[in-house]
Amino acid sequence: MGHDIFEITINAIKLIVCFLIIVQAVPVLVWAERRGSAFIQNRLGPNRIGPLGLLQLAADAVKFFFKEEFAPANAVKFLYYAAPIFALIPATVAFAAIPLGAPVQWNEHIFRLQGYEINVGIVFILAVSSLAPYSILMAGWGSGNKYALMGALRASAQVISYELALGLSIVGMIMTYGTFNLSEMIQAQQAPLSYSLLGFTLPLNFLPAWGIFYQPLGAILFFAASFAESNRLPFDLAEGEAELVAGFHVEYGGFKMLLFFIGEYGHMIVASALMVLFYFGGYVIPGIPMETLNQWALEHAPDANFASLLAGLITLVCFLVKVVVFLWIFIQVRWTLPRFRYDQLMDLGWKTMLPWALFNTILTATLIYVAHL
Amino acid sequence: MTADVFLFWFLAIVTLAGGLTTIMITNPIYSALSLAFTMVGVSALFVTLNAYFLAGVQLIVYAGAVTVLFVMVLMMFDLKHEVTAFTRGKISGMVKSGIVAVLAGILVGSISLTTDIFSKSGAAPEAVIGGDTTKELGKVLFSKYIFGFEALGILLLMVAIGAVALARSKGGTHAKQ
Amino acid sequence: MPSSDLFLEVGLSHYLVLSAILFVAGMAGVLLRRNAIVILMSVELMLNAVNLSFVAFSHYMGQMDGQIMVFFVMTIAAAEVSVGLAILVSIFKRYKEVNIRFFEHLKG
Amino acid sequence: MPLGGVIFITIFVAIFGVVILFAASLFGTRKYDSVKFESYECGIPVQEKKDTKISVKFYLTAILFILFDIEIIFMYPWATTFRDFIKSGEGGYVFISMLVFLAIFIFGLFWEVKSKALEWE
Repeated sequence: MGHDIFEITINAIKLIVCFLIIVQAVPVLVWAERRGSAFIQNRLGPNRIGPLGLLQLAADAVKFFFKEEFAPANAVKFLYYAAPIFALIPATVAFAAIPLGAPVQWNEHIFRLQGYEINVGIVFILAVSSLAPYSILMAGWGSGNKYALMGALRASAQVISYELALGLSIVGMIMTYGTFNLSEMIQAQQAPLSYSLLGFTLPLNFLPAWGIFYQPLGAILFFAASFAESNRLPFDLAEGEAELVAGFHVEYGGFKMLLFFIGEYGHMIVASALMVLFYFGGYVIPGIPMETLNQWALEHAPDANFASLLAGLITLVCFLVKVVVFLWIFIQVRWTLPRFRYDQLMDLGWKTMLPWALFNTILTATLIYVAHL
Repeated sequence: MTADVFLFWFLAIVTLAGGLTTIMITNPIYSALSLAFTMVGVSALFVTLNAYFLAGVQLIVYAGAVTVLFVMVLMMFDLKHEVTAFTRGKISGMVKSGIVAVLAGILVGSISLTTDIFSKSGAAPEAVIGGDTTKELGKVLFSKYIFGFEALGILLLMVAIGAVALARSKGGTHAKQ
Repeated sequence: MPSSDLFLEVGLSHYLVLSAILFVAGMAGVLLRRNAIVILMSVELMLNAVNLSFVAFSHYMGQMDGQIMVFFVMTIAAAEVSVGLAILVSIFKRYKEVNIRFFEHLKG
Repeated sequence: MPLGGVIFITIFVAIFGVVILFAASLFGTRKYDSVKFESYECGIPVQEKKDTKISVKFYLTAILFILFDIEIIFMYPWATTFRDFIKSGEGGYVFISMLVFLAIFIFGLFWEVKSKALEWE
């Protein structure tokens, strides 16, 4: 984790902060979702407690805390309690691998604004998120309820089906950048945009070389698949109320329910962050290269350490703003589209998105090959 | 004791505990979950050996796919009450355990006898692959082992067809009552 | 290898011994368990142990071939599990039984 | 090595979860009766879940997922090294061999769709 005690301490703090970001984002997102849905549906939403209903979050937390502790009689106790705890882990571990801002240079130490730097970042994040079905299956089996079990099987079948489309849709992107490393991807997206094919070059200098301009189809597929991965509407078949009551967490309440919520919103945050990273330039401010920003920070800070810290914080804010935009799209979509039927969902995953992702891969490979002839 | 050594012993103990739980515990669901735990441990051991990409693949394929399949099948079968998890028959059980113990002894003994050969003939610590092995892996896979790669593609196709055929044999898509 | 270094210096033989123990554990599972699904799991455990020794050799010998082999082994393991479980499911659908001793009586 | 960090955060989150569930269990009213412990069943008496029919489709989907997942994993090393191969002049060879692999993939997918293995009635 580091070479000396200072570095180890800072790294441990960073990891805990990453976790707290996810935990703290959830009440804010829940509030945004309730206000946003009210706005979309021409209602008021929570507005009684505190300014704009903001204290509703605290009230909810207190309410959850005083809920009765209880497990159904025919539950498998160990799995029943382990499932919500395990629901937190994949999202947190994946989120900690995402670079949130430019690295900060403090004397001889370099601190990256991320939990840990992993040189096969994408594979790591995919691998960790592929562990998510366990929590669902444990909850479904542990509850000892047939609705929970049905919901868990549906949810995990959905998650693994869309994992295929998710995994395949980023192959083209990996090919474009030629790396698995997330930091190198951000580096690659800083240059101005230019298309080159068969010796001709079309410079579009007013646009940054973001992945979305090279991989529009891949970006759409990735974003759609990540909706399904985080069990959000229109893909929330796991908890189709009409036929399955609440899916795999029907027997859960209080803080156990809240932990599932944190896991679900955590997946949403990771998906938005990945979207920003892969296709929208990461933490770099559009139009302002990192050199300009560093120069500006040097002029406005007392010394190099603080200048680096300032630049890091600005990029962090920029990254969070971009992520918030995508989180809002998640919320907007949830309150706009109706739910699929289960067979439609599976058809979309296997027969529509997978072939299109394949097409995207072949097209990208062909274009890259032709461009280098 | 450096951090790397500590990490190895930690992971070794964790992985072994997972592996032993898999074969000792009588409830198959717990067996499958501890198998997943073992897979995660092995993947972490791959990371200590600098095989980053393989560690990720191990997680995706084994922990994220194969063991999920096990868990799903077990949940479908609903095998909660399994009275006889282990083989009956004391003598045959003893014979089998004895065979296993002998094999363990032979393996460990042969490893401790032959490691000197490897450390002398083979690589000095400098030759150990360090850093990013992912691109290297891709280069070797797509030049030297390209035929095996295509053959595996065919194999997977065959297995997909065979598994579908098997799953639908007799009795349609629903379990018989 | 001197015994004082046994715990302080991790080398190839450590990984090999670990992999051997895992392999033997898997083999014990195959021999001693009766549930056919658990037997398949034990086979997976054995394959994992082999993978570990492949990667260890690859690392300490400085060659990539071991890692490629692991790739292939993983594929074959997944194929084996798919077919194995498909067979088990179709047997279970007919006879409601996964005991390995029961399979001896299957004929024709 | 990032592994220490991964293990640290995993254990931290697990401990956090345990602590918070334990703390929450200390508060709250407790008024139990036998009905409360029954599984949720829409108001009717609980039925034994012995004969829960679960479609084999779920498991078939999982099998097909494993097989296609591995094929996708195989594309990852190719995707990272494709540009390097083009630079070293072996691009055409690798491109063709990958197209063959993709053709096998597409044939498999086509066959699964054709054989109605992916049909959810």
